[in-house]
Amino acid sequence: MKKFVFILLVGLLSVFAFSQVKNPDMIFDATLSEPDTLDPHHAYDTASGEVIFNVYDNLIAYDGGSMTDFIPMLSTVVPSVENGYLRDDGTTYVFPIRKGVKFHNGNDLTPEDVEYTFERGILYDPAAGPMWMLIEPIFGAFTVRDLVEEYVGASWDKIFDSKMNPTSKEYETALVNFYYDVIDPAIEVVGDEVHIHLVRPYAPFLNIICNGGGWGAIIDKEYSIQIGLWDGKAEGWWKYHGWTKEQSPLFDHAMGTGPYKLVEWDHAQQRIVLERFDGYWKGPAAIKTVVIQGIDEWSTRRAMLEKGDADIIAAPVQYLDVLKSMQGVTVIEGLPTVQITSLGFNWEIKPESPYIGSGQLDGNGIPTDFFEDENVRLGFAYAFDYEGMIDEILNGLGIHVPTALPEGFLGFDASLPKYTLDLEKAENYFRRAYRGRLWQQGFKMDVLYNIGNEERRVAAEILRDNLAKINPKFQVEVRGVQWPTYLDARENMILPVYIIGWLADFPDPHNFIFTYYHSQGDYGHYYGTKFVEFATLPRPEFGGKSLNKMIEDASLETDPYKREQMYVDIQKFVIDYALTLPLYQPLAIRVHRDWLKGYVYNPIWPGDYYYLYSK
Amino acid sequence: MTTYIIRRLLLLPLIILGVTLIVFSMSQLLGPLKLLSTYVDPNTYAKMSERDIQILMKQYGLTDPFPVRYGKWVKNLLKGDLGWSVVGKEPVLDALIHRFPYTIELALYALFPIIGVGIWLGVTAAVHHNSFIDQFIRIFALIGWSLPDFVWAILVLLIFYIGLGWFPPGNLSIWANQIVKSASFKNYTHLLTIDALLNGRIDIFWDALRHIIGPVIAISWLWWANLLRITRSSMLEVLRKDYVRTARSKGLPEKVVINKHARKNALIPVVTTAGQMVIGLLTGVVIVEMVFVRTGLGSFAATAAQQLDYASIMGVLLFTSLLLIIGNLIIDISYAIIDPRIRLG
Amino acid sequence: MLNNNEKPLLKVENLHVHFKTEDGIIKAVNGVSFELYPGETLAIVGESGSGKTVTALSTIRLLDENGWIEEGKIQYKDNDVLSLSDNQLRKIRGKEISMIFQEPMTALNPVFTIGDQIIESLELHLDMNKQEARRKAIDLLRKVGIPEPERRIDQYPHELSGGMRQRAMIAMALSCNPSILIADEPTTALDVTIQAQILELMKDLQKEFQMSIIFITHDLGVVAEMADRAIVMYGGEVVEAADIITIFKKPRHPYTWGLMNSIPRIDKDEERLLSIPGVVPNPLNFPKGCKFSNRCFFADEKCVEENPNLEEIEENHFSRCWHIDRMLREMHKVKEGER
Amino acid sequence: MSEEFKRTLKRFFTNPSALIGVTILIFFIIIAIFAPWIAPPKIPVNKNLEKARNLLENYSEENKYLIINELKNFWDDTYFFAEDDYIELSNLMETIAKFHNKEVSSNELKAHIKELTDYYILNITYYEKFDEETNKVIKNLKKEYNKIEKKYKESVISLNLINELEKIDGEEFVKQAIKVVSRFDKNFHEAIGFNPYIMPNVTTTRTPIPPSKEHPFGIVNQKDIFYGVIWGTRTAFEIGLVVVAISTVIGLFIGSVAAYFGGWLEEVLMRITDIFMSIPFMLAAMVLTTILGLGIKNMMIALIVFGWMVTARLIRGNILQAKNEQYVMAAKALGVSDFFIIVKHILPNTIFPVLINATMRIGSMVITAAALSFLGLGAPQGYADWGSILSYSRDWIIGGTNPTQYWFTILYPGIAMILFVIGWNLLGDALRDVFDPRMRH
Repeated sequence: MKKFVFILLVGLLSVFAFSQVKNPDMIFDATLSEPDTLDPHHAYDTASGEVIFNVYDNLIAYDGGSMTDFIPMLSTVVPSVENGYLRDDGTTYVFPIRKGVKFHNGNDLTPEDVEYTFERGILYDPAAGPMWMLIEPIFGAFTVRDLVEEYVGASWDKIFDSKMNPTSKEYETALVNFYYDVIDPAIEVVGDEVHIHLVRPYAPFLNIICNGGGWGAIIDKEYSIQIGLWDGKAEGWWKYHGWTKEQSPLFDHAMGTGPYKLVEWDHAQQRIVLERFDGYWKGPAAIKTVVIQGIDEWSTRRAMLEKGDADIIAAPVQYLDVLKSMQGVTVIEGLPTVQITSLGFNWEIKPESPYIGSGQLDGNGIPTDFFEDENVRLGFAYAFDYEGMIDEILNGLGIHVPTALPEGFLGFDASLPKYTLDLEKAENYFRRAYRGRLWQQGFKMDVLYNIGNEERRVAAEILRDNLAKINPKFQVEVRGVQWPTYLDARENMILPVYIIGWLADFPDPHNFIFTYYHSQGDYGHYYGTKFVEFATLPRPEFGGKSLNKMIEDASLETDPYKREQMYVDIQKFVIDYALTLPLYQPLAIRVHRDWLKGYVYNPIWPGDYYYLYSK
Repeated sequence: MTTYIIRRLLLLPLIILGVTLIVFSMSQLLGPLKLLSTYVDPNTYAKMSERDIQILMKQYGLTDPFPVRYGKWVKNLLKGDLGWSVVGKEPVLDALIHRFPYTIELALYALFPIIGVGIWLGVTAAVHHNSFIDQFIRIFALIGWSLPDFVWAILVLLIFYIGLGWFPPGNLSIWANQIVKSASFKNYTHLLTIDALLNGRIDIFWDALRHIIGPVIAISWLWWANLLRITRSSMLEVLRKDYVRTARSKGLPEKVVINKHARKNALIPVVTTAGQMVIGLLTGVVIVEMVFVRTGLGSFAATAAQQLDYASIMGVLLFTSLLLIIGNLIIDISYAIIDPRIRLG
Repeated sequence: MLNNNEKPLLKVENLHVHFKTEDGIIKAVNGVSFELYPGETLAIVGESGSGKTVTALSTIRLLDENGWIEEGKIQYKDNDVLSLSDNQLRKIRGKEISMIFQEPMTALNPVFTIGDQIIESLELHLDMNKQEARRKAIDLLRKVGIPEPERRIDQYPHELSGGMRQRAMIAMALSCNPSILIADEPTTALDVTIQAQILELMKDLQKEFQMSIIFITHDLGVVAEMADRAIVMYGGEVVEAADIITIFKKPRHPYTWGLMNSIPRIDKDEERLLSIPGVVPNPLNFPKGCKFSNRCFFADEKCVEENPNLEEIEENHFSRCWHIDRMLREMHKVKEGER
Repeated sequence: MSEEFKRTLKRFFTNPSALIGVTILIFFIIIAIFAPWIAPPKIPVNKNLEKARNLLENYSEENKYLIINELKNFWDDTYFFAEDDYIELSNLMETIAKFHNKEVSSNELKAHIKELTDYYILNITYYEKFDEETNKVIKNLKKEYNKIEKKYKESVISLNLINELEKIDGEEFVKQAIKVVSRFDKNFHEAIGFNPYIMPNVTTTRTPIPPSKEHPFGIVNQKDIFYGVIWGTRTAFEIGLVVVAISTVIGLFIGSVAAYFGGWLEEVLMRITDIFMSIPFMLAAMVLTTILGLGIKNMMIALIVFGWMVTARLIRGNILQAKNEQYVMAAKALGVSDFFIIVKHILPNTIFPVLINATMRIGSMVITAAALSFLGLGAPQGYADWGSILSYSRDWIIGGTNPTQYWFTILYPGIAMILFVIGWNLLGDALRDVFDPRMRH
């Protein structure tokens, strides 16, 4: 009996050992995260963007890996002043719509689909969505709510009751008229063309609509109405406005013209399955099936790559050596990215913050306005080991940048002074701070990072260790918290400093300079009201303009050369005052099996473009 | 007994209400902002404006006071709506239904070796009380009992996947998954191995089995330790009983004395443990599911907790508590069936 | 009734039984010898801890795992019990020598019906098939006086009353028609009225089945009722042995005498009862000399120093005491309460 | 009773598993106690004092003034403002005194405070909060004054010590200088308040480094595993003992109150126990830890909140049994108070099963805590804790180039943990054997 069991076991095990199947007709992409939503007008993250990118087409696209050259897609022409499709001093973009393009359900692409797409996106405009990027150039406001409030002349809460019904007949009429007067004229169908009118010339507009991440994706009008999206009518459009993402029927459905169609989104396994669309207007893709699965555990991803089960995996840089030693695996290092990891200061910490010790300059904490003192900021700036971080921790996969503007962007100037690790300099600044008292008293504070982000943890620890080297009385505790806690702390202005990254929405310096250095920027906003004073103060460096004004003007400047110069000036200024510490611009690594052919990298793409691949 | 069960059934809603109240009040310790941040993609949240935050708070009803929120939650619960699972990206109820079969399949497969071997080892140890075999089994149990499950699970993965290549992580191979998800494959029970057999797909059956053996090995030792300790001490106690002596005095062979007279009595307390184990397995596989990337309730709960996805947390806890309560009830009833002394009592 | 010419059915010689405990080795039985003749009832009398149960269990080697027979010889018919293989021993257990125990509740397996437990023996020893065995079991149950045996046979022990359980136990013990029945305090746990019924039943059955009984008890009243002969045990030793009349009429050991005087008797009009002072000494720590010396009314230094031998003081009457004479002299003084 | 106690002790010490268990635990206790000597923490040093010490080691006449210079620099960096601050605050105290005598208006006092805050002698909050909480501010100012005064006195003493040094030479100087340096060192350490439980980063590379002479257990995540394992012993004891002790006390309280008083109180308490028991322990602990925010303390709170029920039930059962026993009845009849009866008569007789249970739970609590750390919910990054070190190893052990390359990342903390848990389990096992009534003959 025992012998029999043994033989049976051996038999079973040998079956297990040899039952591996290779899949020449499939790509398995083991990623880190699952999409947030597949509604192109709601998705704002790269995981969602990657799927949308492969399922939908935009009017135009980037030419391969370039961030500046475009090629026509659903529009047969890339509008420019030269070819006459960019008109009215750069405020009207004309897109002739390609014929013979079919959606996955067999419907033909029409100019009406394009018009519907843009109007639906703008009217939908969910909170925390990406649609501001289109609304800003077309209407000059950030949200459709602002537009409505301005048009109707009443606040949103007054216009609508809690169930999103207009509170009066007049408001209802005004809302209907709003569509006819504001939205409808901005995007028009003229014959086979779609015209989009901007409120003023806006240089990055083509970058925005060409982004594969969603907001430029063209959806099928008929299908959309059928599954319950906006019905295309002016009456009651507001019922289709601002849903939460799970309310949108497009949350896990997709109907595009792209090279792949969505087969299924298996939430339990964080798995997306795409299948080749044989009727793709450019000709069908080489690979039949694409599986994108979120696998949180690194060891599992690695193992799957090693066994050939996964073709592409997301890999943290710390495992570079391991990956490089693997057989049959291609590792591409040092791919540029469009993001910056930085350390920001809170100039006005809320006194109830648990992270500032006693809240006083008594050696057991920091005062709430600690970082308003530029000596402190500069002391911190010279206490971080930028080169060491990049060389040792990131395995060389990072760029030491002077400000929070990534390399490759207009206005980037490598010759600008960069902060370096210089403990003596730092000591000098610290000795100056608070008239020398800081040096004597020392300080205690917490630096937080979000758990799971090892780079940020290490960065905080480097800062901690160096500060202690300068003066052992400078004590920093590095604390890991969960992302929600981290964001909550930032929102409540109780974080003394925060290490955080910014990923470009579109490749334009405005997207970084405004974010980081304008007092209303997404990050500048968190420097506190004391920073508002600072940023609105007229500056001799800017010929009497304030920092805020300078940033605003730079974004409107149409002459690229002048614009570049303005950005350089802004950067010089922010370096002198150490407004934020640009820790590094990360460089990406790419890991896939050798047999994957046709890989093209574009830093602004949300992910892989499987249409190009073969095996 | 019957009154006891009726009493328990009557208390059931009260206890469930208590569970939800405790779990829900824990959410009070989080501010609305933290709760909100779970609904939004982290990177998106970092880019959100003040106004976006206000709108979303309202949309998700996070500004309401605690009793209102709890009332809403209970009302929805009665309608069968457990809310939206951020982690699962689907309604919580669906998320639970989709993940539960994976856990239950794992638990079922783990159960046979655990109970079989556990009881066998326990009885063997007791019969050979204080002998070499007994000591060996005790040490085996002690180590299993003292072994942190995550360390052992990693070692199993290391040995059997990386080293030998036998038992890969995950639920199914990709090719098998394609077939399982296709229209031609009928899901009768949602348990992969059983469905595979019902569909006549031996290859998929093997594949599913291959994926389940690793976690089963990882779980087994720890639970063996538990079960065999109880079996052993129960058996030792029974072996001292008069009726065992009676059986011997009748001239019954030792095998019959142990396997018939002693074991049946010794297993009565073991049944309770084994029953609790079934429930325990359903909720205690968190670590193993995480390490082996199995998409069951455990890994769902862990991710939900890590990301503070409160709707999912509530759902999982409610669901598992229900399992626990009902499971215990079933144990009590089966206890009565096994032990004739209780039946009429 | 006593017939020395007849061959004894069971012969125990110089039995020594030891137990291993955490606190050391306990010498539970020290050199006990006795014989059991066919058809007779032998009572082994003593307080708990005197080694009487251990002696009985030893005869079929049914000791707990921490006990062993250190020395001695046990002969059943022509078999040397101590040298039998386990298999051979099992043929004797239950079939030739069977036992009933003190607590019918715990001695019966609670998870099997009484029928199961009787049938099991029958199948094992008498090679009966299920139906036959069941029929026989019902017969047996009827014989031991259980009403409605057809129904009772399928009941679990806890569904029966104490007396019924003991009857069932007896039925089980008698199922294979044994030559010896060892009854270990079979009536102690029962009500007085039930006790009498059970004893009556045992007597009847003894006649019917022609068997010998070893009756273990601390209750002299029961001994008087049942036994032909008695041995009195104390501290793992036999202190007195004789036929039943001799024991009662002429006890020749202070312990036996003490026991006699502690039974309430209706036939004698006595004011007070004597009881033996103190408790049975810890077996780890027996007195050096006579084991009863620390409780004995008549003990002197000699008793403390030296253990007397079991002497045959008259024919078939054995006693283990230095001071039988003194005891006879001073008995009445003790009775009158001069202590 | 004492005879019984002796027998119990004897039984305990002849039990092999008790002996092994106790040995293991004593081993860990020794490690925990001597952690600062076994794995000395790197306490930061003041540069001036370090230099002075180095110079003292190779003392020569020329060095004397260099040494004194370093000491003076240290004094400067530490006490430069002490005298000024003391004078300023003394003045302020006078103003406050005058203010109490109504010689000075509150605005004048406020202005005086403002002066001091401008020079960062005082925190700005004293000025800002002056109007709202005048009395509290004045009280705090007095405290501030006391602090400064203390510091000032220390500064004077320190300066005198340095000046004294200048007057002496040779051997005597070295002897005195060493004393002064040690004194300053002590003051310095007090001022910085060092936390040895944070494992320092010992390398810059993040790949694990195999054991070497300097780091006998190797390095993972830039941390010395040896340091972590040694100091982690303290963490393990802390988690195990504190969690089990507090949850047991809570359980004892609830269980005994429920059992003794009975009635509706018992009903309510036991239903609450049922409710808590219906929530799966691991999941509940996980959720509560995340909600409270990560960290050892919060994890312990979570483990306590969901860890008392077994004790409560156990003690309730035992008490219900004991309650009807004679000695309790007797005490009650004598009119002894309920509380006294519980504490004096019932608990001692029912506590052993609870103690045994508690001993056994210590090990499993440490495992649960480690599992939480493994999931990233327990000890903070860099905290000396076995579970955390094991969680570092998780990616490397499978993520390495070959499976055995990073064996040391899992081996040492793993063994420490398993041994620790085995120690407690053996002890618990032995206690159960010893107190098991069935073992008594």
